[in-house]
Amino acid sequence: MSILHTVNKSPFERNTLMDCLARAKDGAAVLLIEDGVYGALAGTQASDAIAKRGAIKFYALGPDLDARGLAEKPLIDGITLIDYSGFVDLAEAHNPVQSWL
Amino acid sequence: MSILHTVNKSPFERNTLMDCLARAKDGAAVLLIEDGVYGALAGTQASDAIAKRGAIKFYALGPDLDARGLAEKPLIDGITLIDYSGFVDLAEAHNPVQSWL
Amino acid sequence: MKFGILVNEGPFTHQASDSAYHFTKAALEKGHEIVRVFFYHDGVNNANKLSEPQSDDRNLVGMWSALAEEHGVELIVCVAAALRRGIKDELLAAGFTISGLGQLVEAGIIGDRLITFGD
Amino acid sequence: MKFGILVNEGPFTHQASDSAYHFTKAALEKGHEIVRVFFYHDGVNNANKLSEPQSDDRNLVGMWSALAEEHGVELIVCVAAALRRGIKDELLAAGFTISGLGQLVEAGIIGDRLITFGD
Amino acid sequence: MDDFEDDEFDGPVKKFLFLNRKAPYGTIYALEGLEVVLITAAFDQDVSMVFADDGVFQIKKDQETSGINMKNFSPTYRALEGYEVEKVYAEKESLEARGLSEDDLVIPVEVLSAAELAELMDTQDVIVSF
Amino acid sequence: MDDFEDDEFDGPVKKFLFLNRKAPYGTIYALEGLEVVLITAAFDQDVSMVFADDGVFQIKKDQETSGINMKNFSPTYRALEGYEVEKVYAEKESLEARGLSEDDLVIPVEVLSAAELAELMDTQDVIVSF
Repeated sequence: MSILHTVNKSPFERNTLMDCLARAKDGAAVLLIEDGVYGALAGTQASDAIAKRGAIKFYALGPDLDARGLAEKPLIDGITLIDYSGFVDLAEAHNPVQSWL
Repeated sequence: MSILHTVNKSPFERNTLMDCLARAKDGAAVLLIEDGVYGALAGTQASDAIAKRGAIKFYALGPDLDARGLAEKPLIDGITLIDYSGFVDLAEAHNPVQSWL
Repeated sequence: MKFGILVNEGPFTHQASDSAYHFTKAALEKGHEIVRVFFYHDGVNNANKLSEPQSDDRNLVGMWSALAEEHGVELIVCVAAALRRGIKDELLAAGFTISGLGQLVEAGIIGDRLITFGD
Repeated sequence: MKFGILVNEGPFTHQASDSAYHFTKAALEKGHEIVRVFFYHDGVNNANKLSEPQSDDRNLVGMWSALAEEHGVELIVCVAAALRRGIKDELLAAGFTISGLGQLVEAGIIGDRLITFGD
Repeated sequence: MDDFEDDEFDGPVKKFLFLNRKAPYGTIYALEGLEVVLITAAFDQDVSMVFADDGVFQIKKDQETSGINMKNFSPTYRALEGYEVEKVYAEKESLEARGLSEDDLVIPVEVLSAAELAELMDTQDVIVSF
Repeated sequence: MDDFEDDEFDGPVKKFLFLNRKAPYGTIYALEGLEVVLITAAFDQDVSMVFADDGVFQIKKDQETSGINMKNFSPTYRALEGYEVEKVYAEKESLEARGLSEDDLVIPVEVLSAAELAELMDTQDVIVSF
């Protein structure tokens, strides 16, 4: 069973997303939550980190994107939006779960 | 009177030091405290940010360096070590004081 | 499936407690079991019954208490972290219990997953 | 010179309160005046008199109280931030007073410098 | 905001700059910082407000917080004008790095460069950064 | 640590990995995280401890904390062996980025690469990151 990584920090403020991606294996899942969802935006200085990692499945928490006014902004291709129920499903489908705090 | 900037975050964890340096004018003072003192180390991936900014005066808080076991490690050239009393003097000699949190 | 939840930050300052709450509630609604919610570091401040948010804001302490009441979720506050921060029995909101760090380890052993929410 | 001090984090979790304390003490020892220490955000937790650190650890709440006692330093806790986090009059350690945000602004106006310690 | 009357204070006027660098909701700093700005304005001080780094996200349009059960406080930025806070800036480099333009923002701002921000900071009496 | 007797627990053994990513003293996570590791070892679990990112600074030699009036807890890492925590790693890339070598460390560690850390994480039942 592959790992679920969660990232809750803005890639513009901290190196957390890069720290995660440096240790995420192909086949793993990365879920962006809280301020981590800024990493899902297309066309930013931070977009390449995710856009260039094809073999990882990326998710972002919709309620956190909506709260931040990002519902209508284009996201990086291939990111799947989920809600808290989907977060639970992801945590069920993966093990262990590593939170990059 | 020029600004005193304080930076209390590790440059390996956050972009705070870079955020500060992008808005620090020549002639300003930058004081590294708490985990910010890691930015004072020579020979790291983060050293260039400070080493290449000649027209700013850099300080680091000695008690914070000592606590982290860095008393004997080489620092970037031109960084002045001070204690809390020296911090007060710096705050007296500069205005305003901007804490990059 | 059995989930253990670790909450490392207090209410309001960081979103961690909110996210943990929403995850826990969603897991319960899907029929999963919550082995335990363990409050560590500043997370112990979630148990402070004196917390009084503005009327148009969410009340996280009360939300956790309600989850304990309605679903029997165990809310454990780490004794060492709590003592340091001044969270004692007389401050505990309904449903919270102070206990040792062993309860966190046990949640990791018994649970199928341990999920951390923090800063 | 007159310094105002702003403390934005609680004791222990971040070094902010320690750094603010050492700065304040050093300023007093050099003969400067501390207009006021204002506790905002999680900084309000510095006023919790129930805080009981381990015996070999520093006691930040007590250290601030002692500074108020020995040097007459005014320790003001923001009422809105404190209510939200459950810091009320009955929890206040010696020397701390709950008041409004205007006290922070006034410290900025009256003081020659306002220095912030936070996360 | 409620515990202060506009005409109570009769002291000097200082230049206060509030430098907002944090994203909203992930932490409370943006919300509690905004309260300080409004109070300072009520003290008739010379207030400037700058959104830079992740702080520019505070004034992103279309915030819809019902899914996370938190209060959407972005409309409060519109109250700045009523408090006579008229010097409101966003930093160009911060907006660009995050793929944002002025059209994305919930209030009108003056866009300034990092170099201009550095100059502005240099002219202040007090800077408070959240 | 004190409220638990070694022989109380008779359940299953799981693989716990503790990933230490924060510098000491600036925040309390390193100190309070170490207590979790020791307790987990007392539960006879299969414990691995990794220092990566700024976590490698936790085990820097020569910590002298009297100037900041905090307790130097770095000697406690030497107690890991007594708790039979024998799988202690530091990440090569994290050490190098910070100009550190094994000689800088207060305890012996096995140095592993980021790729090896990724493999190690993949074999665990529980990961807790401080």
